[in-house]
Amino acid sequence: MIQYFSMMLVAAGLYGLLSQKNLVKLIISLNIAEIGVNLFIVSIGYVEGGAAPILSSVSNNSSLLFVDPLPQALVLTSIVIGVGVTALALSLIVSVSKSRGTIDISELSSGGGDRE
Amino acid sequence: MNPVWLIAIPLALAFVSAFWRIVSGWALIIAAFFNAFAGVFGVIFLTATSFSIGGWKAPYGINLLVNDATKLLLPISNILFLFAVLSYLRKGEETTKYSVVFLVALASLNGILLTNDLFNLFVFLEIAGISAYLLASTGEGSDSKVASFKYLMIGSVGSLLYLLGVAILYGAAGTLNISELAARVSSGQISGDVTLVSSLLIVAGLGVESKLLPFNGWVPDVLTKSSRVATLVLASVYPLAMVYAFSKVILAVGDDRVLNLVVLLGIATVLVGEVIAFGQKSLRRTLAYSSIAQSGLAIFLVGIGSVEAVTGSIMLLINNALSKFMLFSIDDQVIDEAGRDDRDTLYGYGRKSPIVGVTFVVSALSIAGMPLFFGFRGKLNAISASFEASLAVPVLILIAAAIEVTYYFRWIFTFFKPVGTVQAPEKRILPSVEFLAFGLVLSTVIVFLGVSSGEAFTMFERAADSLVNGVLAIGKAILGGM
Amino acid sequence: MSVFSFIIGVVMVGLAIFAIEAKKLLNSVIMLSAMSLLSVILFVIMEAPDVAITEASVGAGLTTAIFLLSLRKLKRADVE
Amino acid sequence: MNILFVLAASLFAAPLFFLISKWKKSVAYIAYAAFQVLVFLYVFFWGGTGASYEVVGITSKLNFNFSMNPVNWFFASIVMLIISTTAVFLLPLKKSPVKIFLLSLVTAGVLGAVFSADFLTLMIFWEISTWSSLLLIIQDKEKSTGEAIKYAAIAAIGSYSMLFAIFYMDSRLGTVEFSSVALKIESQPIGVQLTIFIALAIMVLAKMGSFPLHTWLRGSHSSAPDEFSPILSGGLTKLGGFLLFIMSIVFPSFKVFGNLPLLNGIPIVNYGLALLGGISIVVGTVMAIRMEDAKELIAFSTVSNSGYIVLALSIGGTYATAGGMMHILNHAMASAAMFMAIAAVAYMTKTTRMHEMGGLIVKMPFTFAVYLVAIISVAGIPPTSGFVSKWLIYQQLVQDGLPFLAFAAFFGSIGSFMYVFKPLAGIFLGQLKPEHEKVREAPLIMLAPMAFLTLLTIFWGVFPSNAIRSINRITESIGGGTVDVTFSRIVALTGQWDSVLVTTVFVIGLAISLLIFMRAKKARHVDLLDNYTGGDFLYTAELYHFSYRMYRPFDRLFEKWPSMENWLSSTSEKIKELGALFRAVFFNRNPQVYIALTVIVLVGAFWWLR
Amino acid sequence: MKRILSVIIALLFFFMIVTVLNSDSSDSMGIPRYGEVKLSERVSAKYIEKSVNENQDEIRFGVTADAETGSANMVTSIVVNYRSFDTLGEVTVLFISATGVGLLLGGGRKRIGSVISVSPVVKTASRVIAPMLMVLGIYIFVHGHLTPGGGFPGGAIMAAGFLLLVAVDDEKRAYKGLKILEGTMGLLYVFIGIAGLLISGSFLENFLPTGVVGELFSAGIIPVVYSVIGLKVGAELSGIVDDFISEGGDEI
Repeated sequence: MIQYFSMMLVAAGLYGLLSQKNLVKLIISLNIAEIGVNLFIVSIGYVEGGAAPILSSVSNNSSLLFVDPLPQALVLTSIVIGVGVTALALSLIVSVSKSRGTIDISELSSGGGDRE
Repeated sequence: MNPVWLIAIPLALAFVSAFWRIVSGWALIIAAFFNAFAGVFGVIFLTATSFSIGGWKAPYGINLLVNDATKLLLPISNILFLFAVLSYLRKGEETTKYSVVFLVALASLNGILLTNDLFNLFVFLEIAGISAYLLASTGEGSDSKVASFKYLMIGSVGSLLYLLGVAILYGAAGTLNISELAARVSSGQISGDVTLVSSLLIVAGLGVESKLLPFNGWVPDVLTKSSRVATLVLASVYPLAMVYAFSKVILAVGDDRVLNLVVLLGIATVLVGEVIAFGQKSLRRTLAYSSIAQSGLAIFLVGIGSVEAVTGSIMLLINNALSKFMLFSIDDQVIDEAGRDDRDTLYGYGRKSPIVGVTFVVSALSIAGMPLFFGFRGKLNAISASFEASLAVPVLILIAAAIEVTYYFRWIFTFFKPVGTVQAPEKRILPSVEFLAFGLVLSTVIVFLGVSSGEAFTMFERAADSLVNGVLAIGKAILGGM
Repeated sequence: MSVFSFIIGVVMVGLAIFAIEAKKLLNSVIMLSAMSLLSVILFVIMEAPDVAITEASVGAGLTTAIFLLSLRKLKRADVE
Repeated sequence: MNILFVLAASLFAAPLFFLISKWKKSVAYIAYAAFQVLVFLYVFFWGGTGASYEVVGITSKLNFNFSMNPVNWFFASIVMLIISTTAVFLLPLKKSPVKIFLLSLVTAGVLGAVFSADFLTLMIFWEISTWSSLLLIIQDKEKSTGEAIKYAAIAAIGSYSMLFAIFYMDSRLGTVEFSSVALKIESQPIGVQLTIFIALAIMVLAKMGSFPLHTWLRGSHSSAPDEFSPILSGGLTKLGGFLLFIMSIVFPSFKVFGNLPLLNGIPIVNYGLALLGGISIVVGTVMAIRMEDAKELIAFSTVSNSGYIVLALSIGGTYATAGGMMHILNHAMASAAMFMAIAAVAYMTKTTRMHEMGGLIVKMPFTFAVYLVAIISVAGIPPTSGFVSKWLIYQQLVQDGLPFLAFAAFFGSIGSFMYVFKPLAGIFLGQLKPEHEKVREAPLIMLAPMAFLTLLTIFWGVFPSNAIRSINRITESIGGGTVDVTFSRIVALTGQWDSVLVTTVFVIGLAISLLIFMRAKKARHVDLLDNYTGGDFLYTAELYHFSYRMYRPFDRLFEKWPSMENWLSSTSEKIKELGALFRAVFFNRNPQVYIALTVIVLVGAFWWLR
Repeated sequence: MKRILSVIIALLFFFMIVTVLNSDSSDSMGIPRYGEVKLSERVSAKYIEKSVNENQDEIRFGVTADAETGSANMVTSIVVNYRSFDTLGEVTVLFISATGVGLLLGGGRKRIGSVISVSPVVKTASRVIAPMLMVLGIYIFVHGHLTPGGGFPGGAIMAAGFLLLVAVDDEKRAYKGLKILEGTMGLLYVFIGIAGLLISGSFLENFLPTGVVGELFSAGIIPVVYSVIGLKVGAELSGIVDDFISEGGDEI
């Protein structure tokens, strides 16, 4: 069920990407979709009744039932990558807004862009 | 020599030059030279195929794969990168500023060519992508920023889709090693929907970088608006790595039904690219669209998927890298000289500067696929392989080729239009030294590969074979071992 | 537990829509950070403490901060 | 020493000559001419040994195949004859290293093409000669690029349709060699045969400059360097004849297309091709009549003569085949001679516009004689070889009873009288322009090759049996019928032709008329621009030149005709519009559009493939 | 119109993905129903048992010695050891994007003042809290192989401390040392990898004794690498924050 919600989040992010005009909104939508994907990745590693993949004094031996640690490792990576991309995108937006005076995608596209 | 050096050295130097700005230019040169030499002498003679990272055996740890294709592409891409770097430092524009980006891009490109792990490929794609966004934003004026932002948008969406595809594939198959996945997919133990959806998502994700049609809207702006040295890298070295990654992954884990889609999209890419390029008035824009068409040509062959087809694909890929490098640096020369590169500016340029003219003719004829040049061999392979698909495929490809020949010849004629007696033989323009060197080397290579006999081409076939069958064989071995 | 995560999921989707449709950028940024905090709870439910902590600090914390800072920069360039 | 060696030599000669001419132009040019003559001699005397050679490595499974059969020998001799004579002819003209490099490449390409034994080899070497000739065309003249691009486009159309045919053959028959294709093609379904035939036919039409694809000839000739036009018209276009002849061997029409509907006993495919030939005869003639530039005029005469060749070789049959082959020979020599004459005149007077010249007969009598014989041969008047070929073609046409084609053929020869007379009158007859008072006869080195070609033309006009015997040898070697000839006469169904007899009559008549001309009283000599009596000023001098718009009334008949010239440009416009559309869709300035496209394609592909 | 289209497209995408969920069946491998993963079919089984290279009988917390990676936190063992190469790339991504932010925002000279005026109480409080946050971050990544967390959260928390400082103090700027720290840490990571290559034959190999699972000084290079990552990430994120709060400088 969490998988369905995560997919809904991805769809919502996609909707934002397609419908919004404001560049910051686009990045926000991208982040929403990212959260959805991360949730999905973790969810495919979840085992019913499995413990968190950490040996501790509580769950102290490896023959116990654990959830799949690999997706969590992947998600760690993808979260950090997401932050990096977001920061880069925001700084791009800032420098664009300085030179163009707008952050509306349609205005930006009409100016400059792919012209003969 | 362990190929991981090709990734480690540029990374280390990048970290150094991050805080030590003075040396960064030198760091870039050192790394480029090291990779060029190591790529040639260190990799070609390797006998081992798989190099584990962290000492964990194949399907569990990440491992680097060195097959015949890698042995072919690593030297070429690294040498081209070295050339680009040299002409970049010659330009001297904010030399130290972007060398970090170049270093990281170099490392990531080698990683893409080497890695044999889907998620690791994702990480390297992200690195390459972000450095590409930065390189794209280096042009003067705000247009390049806007172009780079568009690139970032579509690029992030693509990598998101790719990540989703990888996750789905892992959820089903429980592994990330490309070879093992290939074995599992080919053995048909994974349900059809999963392979279909995951390979669709992966096609979309990789298609963005390798300029496949609906995913490549960023290309023209980036290739025309960004600074010229960035364009050299983005137009010659990047496609090499990206299309290679595309073909490797799709041939390995791609669903057969998706291969049809790849053929379709590839041909659409070729047609659209050539038709648009036909109408362009500025040289650089023509080249941008033509490089779209070229990667489409290389990709639809991957979709056909036979060894012959992939051979043609690899040959066209390499030919495109070499020729586009020359063409774009010629465009640099022209812009340095005349300030603009539209047709009226270029009339008779080839007569003013014969060396530029000759290199232009060689590379343009090679891209257009005329005999005595390398591109012709690739095109022959491509067409003869394309008959394995439906009969419409070669027809469309040949129509596109006819259009391509026409507009390339129009540019050649533009270069050599007799400027008449009015401004008759005026001063000769001498191109820059490094251009002379690169132009000489590259056109010699193109002509040599064009006239050399069939034996020289077994290496391309071996590379293709290692892509079509080799990866899968390793995976079968792994599955057997488990 | 599943009811709990169901509610959280519904709320998250609602927040996502709101974040996308909000008129003021500031609101949508806040919605985004609220979303990622909720996702932290889901991560905890799915026995992924590492991811939860990382998401909480990096995703919810720093991303929001960067968004807010850049909004401030944009305000100074008085677009938005 | 076999053909491979010659090929390799001529390939490596190109850069060699280039380097030499960097050092000393004249040396390189003399070396070039000597090399061409040597190659011609080799080809002519040793080219017929039925040997064949194979060189590995076009692609993994296709190799180069060369053979030295009579067919190869025939065409190679013709082409090399033209090239070598031209090579001598161009010695006095303007020299440049690039030109000589490209000229040598053209030779190499043509040699490889005419000695090839499979379609791929033919196509590859043909392409080499094509792109080097493309680069040659733009060397000299100002206007060139816009015109040459047509050549590029049409050449691309032709060669890629041929490439398609080749690999279609390869995928269906597993071979591209002439001989084995000829064996395997008959067992193929009709669709395959038709596809291959038509694709190859497109190549032929494109490269011979015949009807639908003839538009490039005018521009390329008018803009090509004067010394290259003979090679282009007499040499390169004849390669199309070679391919057409090969096709008539490989597709023995009546066996392959026999079960298709027949029109007057000819399979509809061949009839259609012949029809195109007929149309291009008419079109070429009509357009040639309307030209004001000598080179463009001859270019269109090439169109109409290519029409003859296409017509003859595609209806097949003993006489037509022989006539077609003979016509290839004649037209190669005649058009080369004409272009050389025009080039000589242009070399002396620096112009090719007819109405800027006149009365040059008194200054350049030898050039005049060469041109006269050439046009007589093109018009097909005895005692030149041009008559014989046309006569043979008529024989076949009459025998098969093909009314329209026969009409076209006759129309062509009548019209050729009109258009070839125009330059004759305009350039050589009439009165000398004052600015041409100092013009002298062309140098000997230019006259010699022209004279050689002229003598050959007359020789084969008087003794056609000599040429026809060698053609018979070819047709025998491929198992076709032969035209029976004696020393002096050709025997056909509807009669026979005794060339020697006719020639003697002809000579006698000529002598008589010469006698009368001598006795007649001389005409009074008036200055061309003597407008004293008119009492007005000359603003447009060319209007006062009697050869300007000579056939204006005839012209008016055809003004309304649709011109194929616009066809290409309109196509390119359409392509550009399509490109703009594509750009608006796929490379829209708004990234959201292609993000949307991405997802749509994904989803659509999913529901499609699922 | 645009919105409706977008909704339709998004929904179609949603349905496309949903078709593959719960596609696991007896005859073909698909995505298992939520929570019903059979780990035995996945590579992670070996990660949990720490028996990738040689089979290990079950790992006991605080007892087993010299197991592979020797890290009690399996995620950490994957992130920093089994798939450490990914993490190197990840660090590089953050590094290159930090550099990019610096390039794009021009590494501004002058500082943007905070809009709201902060009461001295808050200032002093945050001056006290910030160092504690730093210490907390350090604690988190040092214990990365035992407890949840690790380099990235740790670094992020340190950056949060820095953020707190700059938020309350208009004059506060990142120290020049940050860049050097960032670079050297990255360099150190690569060197650890090369050391692994030189000492035990493959890049990033764990060449230190792994000790007893669950003790602080165990798991070989994992704590080292994680603290390197933590410092690096902290420096980078602080650098990004600093770039965002500064302005001016040369536009590119």
